[in-house]
Amino acid sequence: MSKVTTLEQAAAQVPDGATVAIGGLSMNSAPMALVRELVRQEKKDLTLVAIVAGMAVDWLVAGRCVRRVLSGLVSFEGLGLAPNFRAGVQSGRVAVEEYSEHLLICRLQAQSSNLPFMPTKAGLGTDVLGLHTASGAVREERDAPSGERYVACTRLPVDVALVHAHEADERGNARVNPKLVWMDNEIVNAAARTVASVERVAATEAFTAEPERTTYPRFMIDAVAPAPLGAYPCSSFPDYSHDSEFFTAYSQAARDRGEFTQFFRERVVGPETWEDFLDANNAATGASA
Amino acid sequence: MSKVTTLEQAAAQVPDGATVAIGGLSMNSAPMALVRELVRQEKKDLTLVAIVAGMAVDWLVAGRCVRRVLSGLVSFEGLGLAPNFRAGVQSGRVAVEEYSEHLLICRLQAQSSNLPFMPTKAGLGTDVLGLHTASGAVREERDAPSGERYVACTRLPVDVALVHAHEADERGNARVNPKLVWMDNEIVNAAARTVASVERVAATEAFTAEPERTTYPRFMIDAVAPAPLGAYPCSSFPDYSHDSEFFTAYSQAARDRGEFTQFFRERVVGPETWEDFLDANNAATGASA
Amino acid sequence: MSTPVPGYDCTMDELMVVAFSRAMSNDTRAFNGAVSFIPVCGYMLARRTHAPDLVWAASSIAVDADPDEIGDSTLSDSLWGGASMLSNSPFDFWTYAQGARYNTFAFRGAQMDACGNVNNTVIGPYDAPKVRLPGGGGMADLGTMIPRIYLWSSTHDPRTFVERLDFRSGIGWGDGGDHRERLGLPGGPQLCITNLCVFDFEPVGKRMRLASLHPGVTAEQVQQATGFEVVMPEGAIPATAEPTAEELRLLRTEVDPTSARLREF
Amino acid sequence: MSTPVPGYDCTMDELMVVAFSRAMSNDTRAFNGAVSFIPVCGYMLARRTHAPDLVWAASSIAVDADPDEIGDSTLSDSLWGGASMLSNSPFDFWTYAQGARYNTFAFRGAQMDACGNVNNTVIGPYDAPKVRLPGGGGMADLGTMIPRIYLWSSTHDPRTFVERLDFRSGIGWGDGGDHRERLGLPGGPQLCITNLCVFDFEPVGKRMRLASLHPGVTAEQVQQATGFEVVMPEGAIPATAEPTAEELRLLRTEVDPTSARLREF
Repeated sequence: MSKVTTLEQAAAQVPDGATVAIGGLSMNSAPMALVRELVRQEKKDLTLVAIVAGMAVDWLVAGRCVRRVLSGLVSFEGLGLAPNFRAGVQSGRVAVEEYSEHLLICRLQAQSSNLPFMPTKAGLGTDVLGLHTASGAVREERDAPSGERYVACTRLPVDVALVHAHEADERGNARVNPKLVWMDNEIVNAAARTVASVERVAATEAFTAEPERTTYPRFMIDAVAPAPLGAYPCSSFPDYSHDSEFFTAYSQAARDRGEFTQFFRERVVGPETWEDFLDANNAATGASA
Repeated sequence: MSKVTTLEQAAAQVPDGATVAIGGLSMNSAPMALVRELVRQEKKDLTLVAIVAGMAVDWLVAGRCVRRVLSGLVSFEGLGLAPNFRAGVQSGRVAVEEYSEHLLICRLQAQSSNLPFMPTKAGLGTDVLGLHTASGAVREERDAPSGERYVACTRLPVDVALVHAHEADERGNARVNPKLVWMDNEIVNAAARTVASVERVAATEAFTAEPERTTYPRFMIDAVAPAPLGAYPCSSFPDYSHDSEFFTAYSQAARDRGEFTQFFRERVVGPETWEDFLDANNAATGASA
Repeated sequence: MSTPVPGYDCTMDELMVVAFSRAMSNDTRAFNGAVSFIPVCGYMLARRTHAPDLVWAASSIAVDADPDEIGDSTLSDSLWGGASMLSNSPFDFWTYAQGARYNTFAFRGAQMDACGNVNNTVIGPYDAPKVRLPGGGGMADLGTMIPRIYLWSSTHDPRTFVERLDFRSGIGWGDGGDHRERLGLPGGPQLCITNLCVFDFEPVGKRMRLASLHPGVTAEQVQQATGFEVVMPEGAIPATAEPTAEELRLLRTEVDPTSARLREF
Repeated sequence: MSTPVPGYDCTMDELMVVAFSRAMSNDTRAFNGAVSFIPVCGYMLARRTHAPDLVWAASSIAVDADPDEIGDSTLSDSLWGGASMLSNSPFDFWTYAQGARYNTFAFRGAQMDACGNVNNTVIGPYDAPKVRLPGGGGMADLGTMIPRIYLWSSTHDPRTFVERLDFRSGIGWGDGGDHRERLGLPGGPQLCITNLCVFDFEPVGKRMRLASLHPGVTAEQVQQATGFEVVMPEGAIPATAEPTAEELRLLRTEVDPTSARLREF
C-alpha cells in the first residue's frame, strides 16, 4: 500500500470547507504545487491556517477558495503586500482571524499535545487578544499562586496539513534537507491528515541509511505527492531559492484586474500539469537565480 | 576568550549546595567525566536534577555529595538497582523528590520559557502529585471553560547543567552526533550555566561547514571540557556503547561495604586524571564491547 | 531461566512473548522503555507475522528498528539497527505520546493492583521506604497519554499482585469504573500477561479478570498467587493458545536469537 | 534611494545603519524578521567594529551568519552563508526567545506611537480596514519576550508616527509608565532610529524623547513630522554622530556591498 499519489489525487482528498494548514514560512518551502492543485480543483470555503505565508494564500484567495484565514502574517515581504489577500480582506470577502506566530503555534501545540491550552506570554498588552474574547480561542489569564499573567491558547483542530519536503519513501517516511522544518512540524502534529509534496521519491533504504535525518516518521504522513521544484516560486533550501521575478511580475499584474486574470490563467492555474506550470514560468532558471 | 577548560576547572565552578542537572538518559550519554570530578572535589549538599539516570547519581551519592535528588528514575536498568542511591534513600541521608519524566521536563520548560507553569496530563490519577501539594511545585488544576483536568508544572531553576557532547569549538558551539540529545536540551535551556564535556575540540570551521548539525549555539554553552570517552561507563552513541562489565562489577562490589570502598577508590575516584581512570577500567576495550 | 510449558513445545518466556505478540494489531504504534524484553520481542514478532505495518520505536527513539539481536538493555543503542528514523525525545517523542500518535505502551511494575495501576517507586512508606525502587520514570506520564496499555510480569506472586499499592507510580484504570474517563484520560489497560495466565479487565469495574490459563495452571493457583480477588469469567476458562511452529521459529532465529528475553526471568 | 546627509560624508541609509550598529554591544544576542535591512546591516557592522562577540541569527535561523551579500529578503536563505548553526524555529528559536537567550530584536511598524507600540495589521477599523497590512507576525510575541527592543523607520512622517494606533500589533512600552512591569514583561524599547532623528524613551512616562538630530534637521521639523508630542530633553540636542571612515568602508565593502539596505527607502 504505497502512499505515493499524484498532486491531483492528493488535492482531491481535501473537501470543500476544510481547515487546511499551509506549511513553509514566507517565501520559503511552501507547498505550492499542492496549493495550485487546490485552486485548479476550485475548492470552496476553505479555512486556511498560515503562520507566516504569502503566495500560497494569495493564490487561494485569487481562486476564490477561501472563506477565512488564521494567520500571523501574509505578505510578499520586501516585494510588497499580497494583493489578492489584501483586496479580499478589504472587500469583506475573506475574513482574517489575526494571531501572532507564537499564539498560532501554541494553539497548534495544545491540539497536538491534547491539552486544554498552551500558555505563552505572546500577545500580552496588544490588541490581538481582544479579537478572540468572544470565541475564547485565546484568553488572558492570571496564574493564581504567582499572580503572573499569561495567555491560554486553546486547541486548533486542523483537517489537513500541506507541507513540502525533499524526499519521502512509499511508506511515508519523509525528510527535509538539511533539517529545517520552519514551523511545519507544528501543523503536521496538529493535523488529522498530512499530505507532503516532495522533490523526489526515495527508497526506504535511503532512510534506514541515515535515520537521524528523517523529519517525519511514516505514521505522520498520509500521502506523498511527487513534485519536482514543488515549492516554486518559493524556495526549498538548499536546493533552490525563491524566484523574485515571479513575485514581482505577479504583483505588477495584480495592479490591473484584466492583466491579473490573464497572468493567473497563463502562469498559475492554466497549465495542465505541474511540469507545464514550471515550463510556463521558466522555473528551472528562475528558481536557481 | 576560549571556553575550553579542564575537567578540574569546570567542576571547580560548581559550588557546594548548587542545583546540578545531569544530562543523558539511563546508560546513555551521561557526563561521567564531569561527575567523577565533582566527586573527587568532594562537593557537598548538591541538589541533583536527573530525569532518567543511574551511574552518575550513584557515584555522587557514594561520594556523599548529594542532599536531594529530583528524578523520574534512577537505576541500572536490567543490571539492577543503583545500590548507593537505594541505600542513601533508605537510610534517610538522601531525599528524593519523585517526579515522572514529563513532569520534570515540563518544570524545566516552564523555567526555560519564562512561564508560571507548563501544563501536562502527566501524573493525573497517581500518587506523584500528592508529594508536591505542600511545595506547590506541581499541582492539579481544572481548565475552567472546558472542565478539563491538567497538571501545572512550575518553574525549576537549575544552577548548572552538565551534558556530554561529541564536539565543541572554542567559542562554545557544540554538537551531539548524529542528532540525539535525549532530554539534554531541556536541562541546558533551563540552566543558568552549562558545562559540556566533549569527546574532542573541533575547529569552528567544522561547525560552519555543517551548520545544520550544531546542537547548541555558543551562547548556550559556558565551558567546554575535553574528555575522550567522557561518558564512560555509559554510552556515547554512535561512538561507543555502555560497558556492561563495569556496571556488573560495580553492583557486585556494592554488596559489601569494604569491597565497594576499595572498588570506588581504585576504579572511580582514585585515578588522578581522566586518562588514568580510563586505564584503570580498560575503558577503551569495554566501551566498544 | 527458561522454563518448559507442559504440553506445549515451548518455554514460558516464549509463551508470554507470543501472547503479547498476538495482542498487537496492524495499527499498533508502540515504543518501549527500560527492561522491556517481553514487549520488545512481542512487537518484533507481531511485525513478522500478522501485523506487518506495526510501528515500534525502539527505546522510544528508533522507529521501525529491526536489530539483529537484543542486548542487555532495551534503552540501548544496540536495539536501533535498521531504523528508518532516530526520533528525538524532546522534539518528536513527547508530542507523539501526548497526542496518542503512539497508541501502545507496556508497563511492568514491582507491584500491580487489580485495576492495573503500577508501583515502581517504593516498597513501604514513601518517606521511610523499606526498599527504594528506581522510580516511576515515564509511568505517570504514559499511563495518562497512551490509550492501549499492556502489563506483564514474570513473577506472578502475592508480593507483585497486591490489593493495595504502596505507591501509585502509574495509572492503569485508576480506582476502576469510569475513573479514567472522569480524569479525561483515553483508553486504559487491555491485558496483563504473566507467567501463570493472561488477565483482561472486566468492562464495568475494570478489574483484572482471568482470560486464559497457561497449560498446567489452575484458576485456584492464579487466585492463590494473586493478592487481590481475581474476577472469574462466565463459563470455561480457555488455555492460553499454543504458539505456532512458525512463531517459535521466528522468535528463536530472527527476533531474539540470543534469548535476551530470559533476562526477565 | 540614497539621500546624502548634509555635512557628513555618507547617505541617510548609512547614517541609520551606523546609529543602529553603535547601539549594539558585545553581549547583544539578536535575530531578525522580514524586511529588516537596517538592523541586519547594523548587526553585521557592530560585529566588525566594537562588538565582535555579538550574536546574530539571520532570519532567526542562521546563528553567526556572515553572508557575502544581502539579497531581496531578510528571511531568505541567501543570508545564511558562514553560519555556525542553522537553528530550527520550533525546537530552538522559540525557547531562546521566550527565555530571553536572545535579548535583542528590532521592529518596524506601518504605524508607531509615542510609547513605541507598533501596528502592522490594518489601517482603519479591524473589521472594515482601509488597508489590510500583512499582520503582526511575531511582533505580539517578541514584544513581550525580548528585553531590548529597537524601532526604526525610514518614513518619519505623521502617518507613521501617530498619536493612536489603529491596531496594536506589538507592544513597546504599552500605555507607558510601568505598564510593561505590571504585565510582567522584561525591558522594553530602547531607541527608535528614523530618517530624521534618534529617539530614546524618557524613563518615567516611557514616551519617545529626542536623543539626537540628524544633520540639517531641527527639533521643530521632527515635531512636525510626528503625530504625537515629542518629549524634548533637558539642554541642547546633539547631532547624530558621524560615521567613521572605517564604519563606512566596512558597510560599503563588506557588510552590504550591493546596497540591499536601500530597499527600505
